[in-house]
Amino acid sequence: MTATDVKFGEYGGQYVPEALMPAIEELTDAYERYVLENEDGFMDEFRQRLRDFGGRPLPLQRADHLSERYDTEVYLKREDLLHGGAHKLNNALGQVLLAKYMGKERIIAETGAGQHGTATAMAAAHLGLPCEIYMGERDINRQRPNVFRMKLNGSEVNPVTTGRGTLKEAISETMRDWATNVEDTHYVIGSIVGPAPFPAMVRDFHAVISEEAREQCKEQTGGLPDTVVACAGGGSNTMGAFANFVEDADTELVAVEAGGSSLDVDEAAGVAPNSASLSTGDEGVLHGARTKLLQDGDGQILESHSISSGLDYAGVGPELAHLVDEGRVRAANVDDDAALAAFHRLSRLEGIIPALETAHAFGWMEENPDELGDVTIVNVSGRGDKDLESVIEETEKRDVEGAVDVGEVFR
Amino acid sequence: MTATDVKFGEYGGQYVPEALMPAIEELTDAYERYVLENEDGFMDEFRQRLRDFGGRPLPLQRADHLSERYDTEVYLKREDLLHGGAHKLNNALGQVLLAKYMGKERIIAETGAGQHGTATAMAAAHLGLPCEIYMGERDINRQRPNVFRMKLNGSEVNPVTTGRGTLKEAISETMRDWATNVEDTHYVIGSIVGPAPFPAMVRDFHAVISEEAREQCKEQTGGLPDTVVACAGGGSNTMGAFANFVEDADTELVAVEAGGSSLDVDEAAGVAPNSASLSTGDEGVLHGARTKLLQDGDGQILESHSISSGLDYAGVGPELAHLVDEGRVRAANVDDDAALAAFHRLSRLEGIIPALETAHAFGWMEENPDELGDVTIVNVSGRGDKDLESVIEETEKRDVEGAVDVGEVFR
Amino acid sequence: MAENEALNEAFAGDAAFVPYLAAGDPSYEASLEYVEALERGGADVIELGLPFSEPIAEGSTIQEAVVRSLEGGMTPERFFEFVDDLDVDVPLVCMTYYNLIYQYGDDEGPRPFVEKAASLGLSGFVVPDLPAEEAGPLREACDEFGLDLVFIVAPTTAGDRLKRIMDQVSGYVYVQARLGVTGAKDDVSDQTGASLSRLREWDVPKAVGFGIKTGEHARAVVAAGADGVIVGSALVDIVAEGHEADTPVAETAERLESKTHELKQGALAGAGEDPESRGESLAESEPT
Amino acid sequence: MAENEALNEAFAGDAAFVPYLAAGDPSYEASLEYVEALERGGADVIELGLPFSEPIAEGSTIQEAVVRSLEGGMTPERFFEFVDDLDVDVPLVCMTYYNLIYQYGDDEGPRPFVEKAASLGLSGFVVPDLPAEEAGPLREACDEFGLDLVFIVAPTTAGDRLKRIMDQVSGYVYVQARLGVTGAKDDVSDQTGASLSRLREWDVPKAVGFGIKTGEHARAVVAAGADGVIVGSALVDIVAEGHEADTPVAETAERLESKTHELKQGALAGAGEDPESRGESLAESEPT
Ligand SMILES: Cc1ncc(COP(=O)(O)O)c(C=O)c1O
Ligand SMILES: Cc1ncc(COP(=O)(O)O)c(C=O)c1O
Repeated sequence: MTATDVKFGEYGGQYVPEALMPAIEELTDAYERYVLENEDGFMDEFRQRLRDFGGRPLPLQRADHLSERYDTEVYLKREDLLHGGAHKLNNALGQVLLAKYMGKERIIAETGAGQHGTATAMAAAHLGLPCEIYMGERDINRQRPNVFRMKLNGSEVNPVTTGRGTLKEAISETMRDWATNVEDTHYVIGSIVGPAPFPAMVRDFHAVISEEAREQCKEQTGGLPDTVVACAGGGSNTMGAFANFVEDADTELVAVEAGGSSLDVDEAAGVAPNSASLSTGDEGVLHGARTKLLQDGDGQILESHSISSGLDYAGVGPELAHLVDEGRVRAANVDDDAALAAFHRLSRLEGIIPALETAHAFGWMEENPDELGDVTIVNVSGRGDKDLESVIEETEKRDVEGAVDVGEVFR
Repeated sequence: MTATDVKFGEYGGQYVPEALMPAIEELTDAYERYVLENEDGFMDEFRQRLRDFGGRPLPLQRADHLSERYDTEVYLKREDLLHGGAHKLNNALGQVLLAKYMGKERIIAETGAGQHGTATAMAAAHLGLPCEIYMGERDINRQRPNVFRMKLNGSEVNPVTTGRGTLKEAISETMRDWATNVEDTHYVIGSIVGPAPFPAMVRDFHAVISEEAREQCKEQTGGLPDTVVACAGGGSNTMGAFANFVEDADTELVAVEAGGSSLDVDEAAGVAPNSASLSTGDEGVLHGARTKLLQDGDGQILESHSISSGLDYAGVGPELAHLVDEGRVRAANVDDDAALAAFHRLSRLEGIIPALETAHAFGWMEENPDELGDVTIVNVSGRGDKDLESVIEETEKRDVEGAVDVGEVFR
Repeated sequence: MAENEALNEAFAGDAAFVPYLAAGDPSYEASLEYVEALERGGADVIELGLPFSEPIAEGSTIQEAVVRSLEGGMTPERFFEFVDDLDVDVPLVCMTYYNLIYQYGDDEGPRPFVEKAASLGLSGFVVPDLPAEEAGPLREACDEFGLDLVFIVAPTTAGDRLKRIMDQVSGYVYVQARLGVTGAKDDVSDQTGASLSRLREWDVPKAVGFGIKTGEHARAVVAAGADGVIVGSALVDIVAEGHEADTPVAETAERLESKTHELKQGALAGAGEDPESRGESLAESEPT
Repeated sequence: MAENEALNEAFAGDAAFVPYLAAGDPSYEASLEYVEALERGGADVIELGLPFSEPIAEGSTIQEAVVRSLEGGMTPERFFEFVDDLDVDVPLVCMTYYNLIYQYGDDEGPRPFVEKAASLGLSGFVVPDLPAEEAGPLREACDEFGLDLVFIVAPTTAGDRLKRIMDQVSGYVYVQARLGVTGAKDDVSDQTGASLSRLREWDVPKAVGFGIKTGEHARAVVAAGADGVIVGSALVDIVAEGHEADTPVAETAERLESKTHELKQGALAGAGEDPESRGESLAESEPT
């Protein structure tokens, strides 16, 4: 691997229109200077803003009731407490600050569930840069509160009407804006995906998660964890939670994808009713990188599905795909039902309402209690406030073990 | 003042039914032993859980854009980053833990906006105690997301149908439950109100706010703040933010109440279209304490009003009433319109969407820029996610300076 | 401590019956009729509620009475007119919350209210949100004007607290039969006997209230050692039913009178029983 | 680097015209007619789009063409059939995204796709998401089968990047007239002249595309020094209008033919102008 991690084994690379390549070279240069070499004290300022604006460091909390349930030590890395309610701000703040150092005058970003969009809008307001967020029209209508938040923070929200109107289309549309306005605009990509140097850079901004967790674990338990579990959509919270443990050979790293309603693919309809690219996808090229994808035999990208919009993406970060191929990371998946049950379980047992994305990690623990080592860290990538309405709706459709009837109090 | 602060000047006391007095004596004893004397390491455990579960310490952040706007140093105490989204958990966690130390088996609480209810439900789940929350039927229907959160955390939510169905009625109803089940139940009151020892105890649990802020301010600015501003409903975030500055004679303390739509009272209708008990109320006895109240000439309690349900209460903490009488705390108020404009302003300028309650503190700054000293601390008591729907609704009704048209993106 | 003769005398008989109604429920005029009906039914003392907007010690029955009365325009001034207009001979005790007493007469504390009450011949007060700790100023004013201050003793009251209340109470002690708020129940609390036995030494009459609903309850309570029985919600229920069904006032008054009669007779029956066996008698009465 | 004779020859004339259509838009049969109409109108080379589900370099006009084509059942296999069924003599360049090339033939990389394309007589490729950095394997396969690999030079391309592209490009260089995505515009970008002058030394024909819509645009671009003009969206618009209005295929084909003719004539007109004065000529043409 080079310092800038252009490729991860076979994966990664820079599959973008020529118009963007100069910007990507400029970004690579800025990444190497500011992020890797802390030029002009960039990383110091980043860390300070993460602390003062974001609220870091965040606790590694022992989960008393889960520990009892699984008869092991379960610790929660509380990214849900980061400003904005998810790990997303680590990256958004890093990139917006970098854009400022680079002299860019405008920020754009895509968003699916709206978590990355809200994080970027917050960071842009904090740093005083104008910001436009592309969001599929369908997602806009599914995630109203996050749309309000972005607008309240002064960002424009641009509806994307092509395709099914979800994350995949929003990324494509943001790339088009970038190709048009590349000279003064920085594209803040929302996960460890896209062309190099994005996957490495986004990972580096999120690596603070495992940097803190590793120290905290040593302090609180006297050693390293046996298992680290994180959900994986694009994989940014995942790589953030894994990065500083990759060299710790005895720590198992588990990336839990969305199994959706089924792992089977309906090629005729162009639909994969899941988002399990690591577990079931094939190598291909999408949105600037070679990685594992949900695609049909021709290479057309499938519509993915997950109960959690933040995992609902047909690709995954190239580095994660590589680490899975290498056997360093274990790819797992958990279906919609199990994630929903885990959402209810954590809320009830621990007083923490997780994001539906995060709930997948807890669903995996519930299904694999015997696979847990003596000390397990789960990355609580976000809080579930954004998911309340859909959880209620989805819970009513199902018979979810241990779910409360949340609606009964209304008359 | 005695160690347990039963009275604050003329204010305070214990105006409760005899059935509760033994519980109040028991609580006073527990407060003195566990909280004041750290018996059995209670305070150590409390502080540790506040850190691991709650996410403390929380930052004191320099607000770059507000500092520029008011040409002074503005710092934000970020209670919005506490688990649950408001300062409320400091108190809820303290009281639920105390109930556990006292051997109580059941938790009850009232809630208005639902912030104290969600904080209590979280703390109860975290500590494994069953919990019931009383909430006015009208508030239940205005604050659906918070109702869901409480239920997801495993609490019962009991609708209160008497009166106007808001906070005042919910407190009365919780007192009734307590009077019925006082032997095994602890009532977690939600602000620095109620009979002694509640006002002092709740203040002590929240005092961590100013304990941190005072140290942080010295570290970051080299001295103490000239001004500390906090909104005041019951006044718990207020006293939490002031407590450690009360002895610092050069630090001005400003408690900003809800001016609502007007400071005039409609006695015939029994309505005060504001919640400014400190500024406009008279001494009286309500919910266990003598304090400043919104009441008619006969002593009947008026229906208060504020755009923010968390400030919408006809009383205020007795200690705060006393400190205002003594001239140590300055009582101010800001109306609905100014609070709404401040909500939009902070969101846009700083990337922090405040609770509508908190927005009142920022509204005061905007209206009194010349009253700010060189260093001002504002207590950001909570985040505004819970307020999105009502902000949109209220913004549409008005011509709010600098407000974005949040609805325009939906088709 | 100054005492009011009237209350002492009212408890001089075998077993006193003390009904409660909220003044002005559901209207000023009807309420006058209703209170007068209580006397005809055999009331020895009448507790007259002056409604407060936040009645934290009341169950839903009395809360609703409070709302009806306030909506009917009841105020402290009207309450005093009401007392003046009432044509009853038994002693009246004003039951209200402290803020109304405190606010009366320009924030001068409780004195003006007590003075006014005394001038109208009221005999005393029950103030559910005023424990002994906070009662000093009101107690003083009562002493000054010769009124009684009734305190509640709860099932949880014990040790020092009992002593503190004993030192201040006058007229009668209100023995709260069960934990909780006011409201008619279908049984008599088995805490009653124990509550009463703690007070055996007290030289003030003991009236038991909270949850009592029938003549049989009243009998059991007196048989358990009470000097009197206090009933509120069971009577307020009759007012509420009459109001909702638009029953003529006279008819509702009639029902109140006969209910009062039933309860008074129950109390008297209890008083006729052998005091030695009172404990068992209470046990037998529940659950009915 | 192996070159394909056909493309070289196509650019041998005064000014080449290179239209683009998405194969299969809006149906297989109609699309065959449309592409053949381009040749009749005077096309020198035809860029034939093989639609990919995520066309990140396209504006809305071509995105919609891609959707129509995919919904009509277009696949890489069908695309090759389409090429086989086409009755045109001018060279064809396949324009598509890299994942389709990569996936063809069981993940063996680009070779099987290039082999197949070569067997059907295709002349080369334009792959908008494949910059020079990632083009190695495709370049190799093209060399092996004697096909051209066209690269895009953007207005932002400069310095080392120009050299890197120059080293790999064959057939012609696609000079992107403006930043952004494909789509017809109402003016000609004033970046065009500057873009072209950077490439003066290159020994490969320079075809300008992105936003060109009228014969007048085409004239201005050639006058500014281009060897050819590429037009996509303006033609796709005609297909879309025909589709929406349910116009008979022959009529739409007629319109395509005459639009092609207009554009080709414009290009030729530009080629007739004094190369010395080309800069001003471009300036004059905008804003139209
Ligand atoms: C809370 C939360 N967790 C996880 C994810 C998935 O993203 P990633 O896999 O990049 O961490 C998202 C995306 O929106 C999210 O909001
Ligand atoms: C965010 C926030 N701030 C302030 C308040 C007002 O309460 P207090 O005055 O007790 O701090 C509330 C009450 O719900 C609240 O939610």
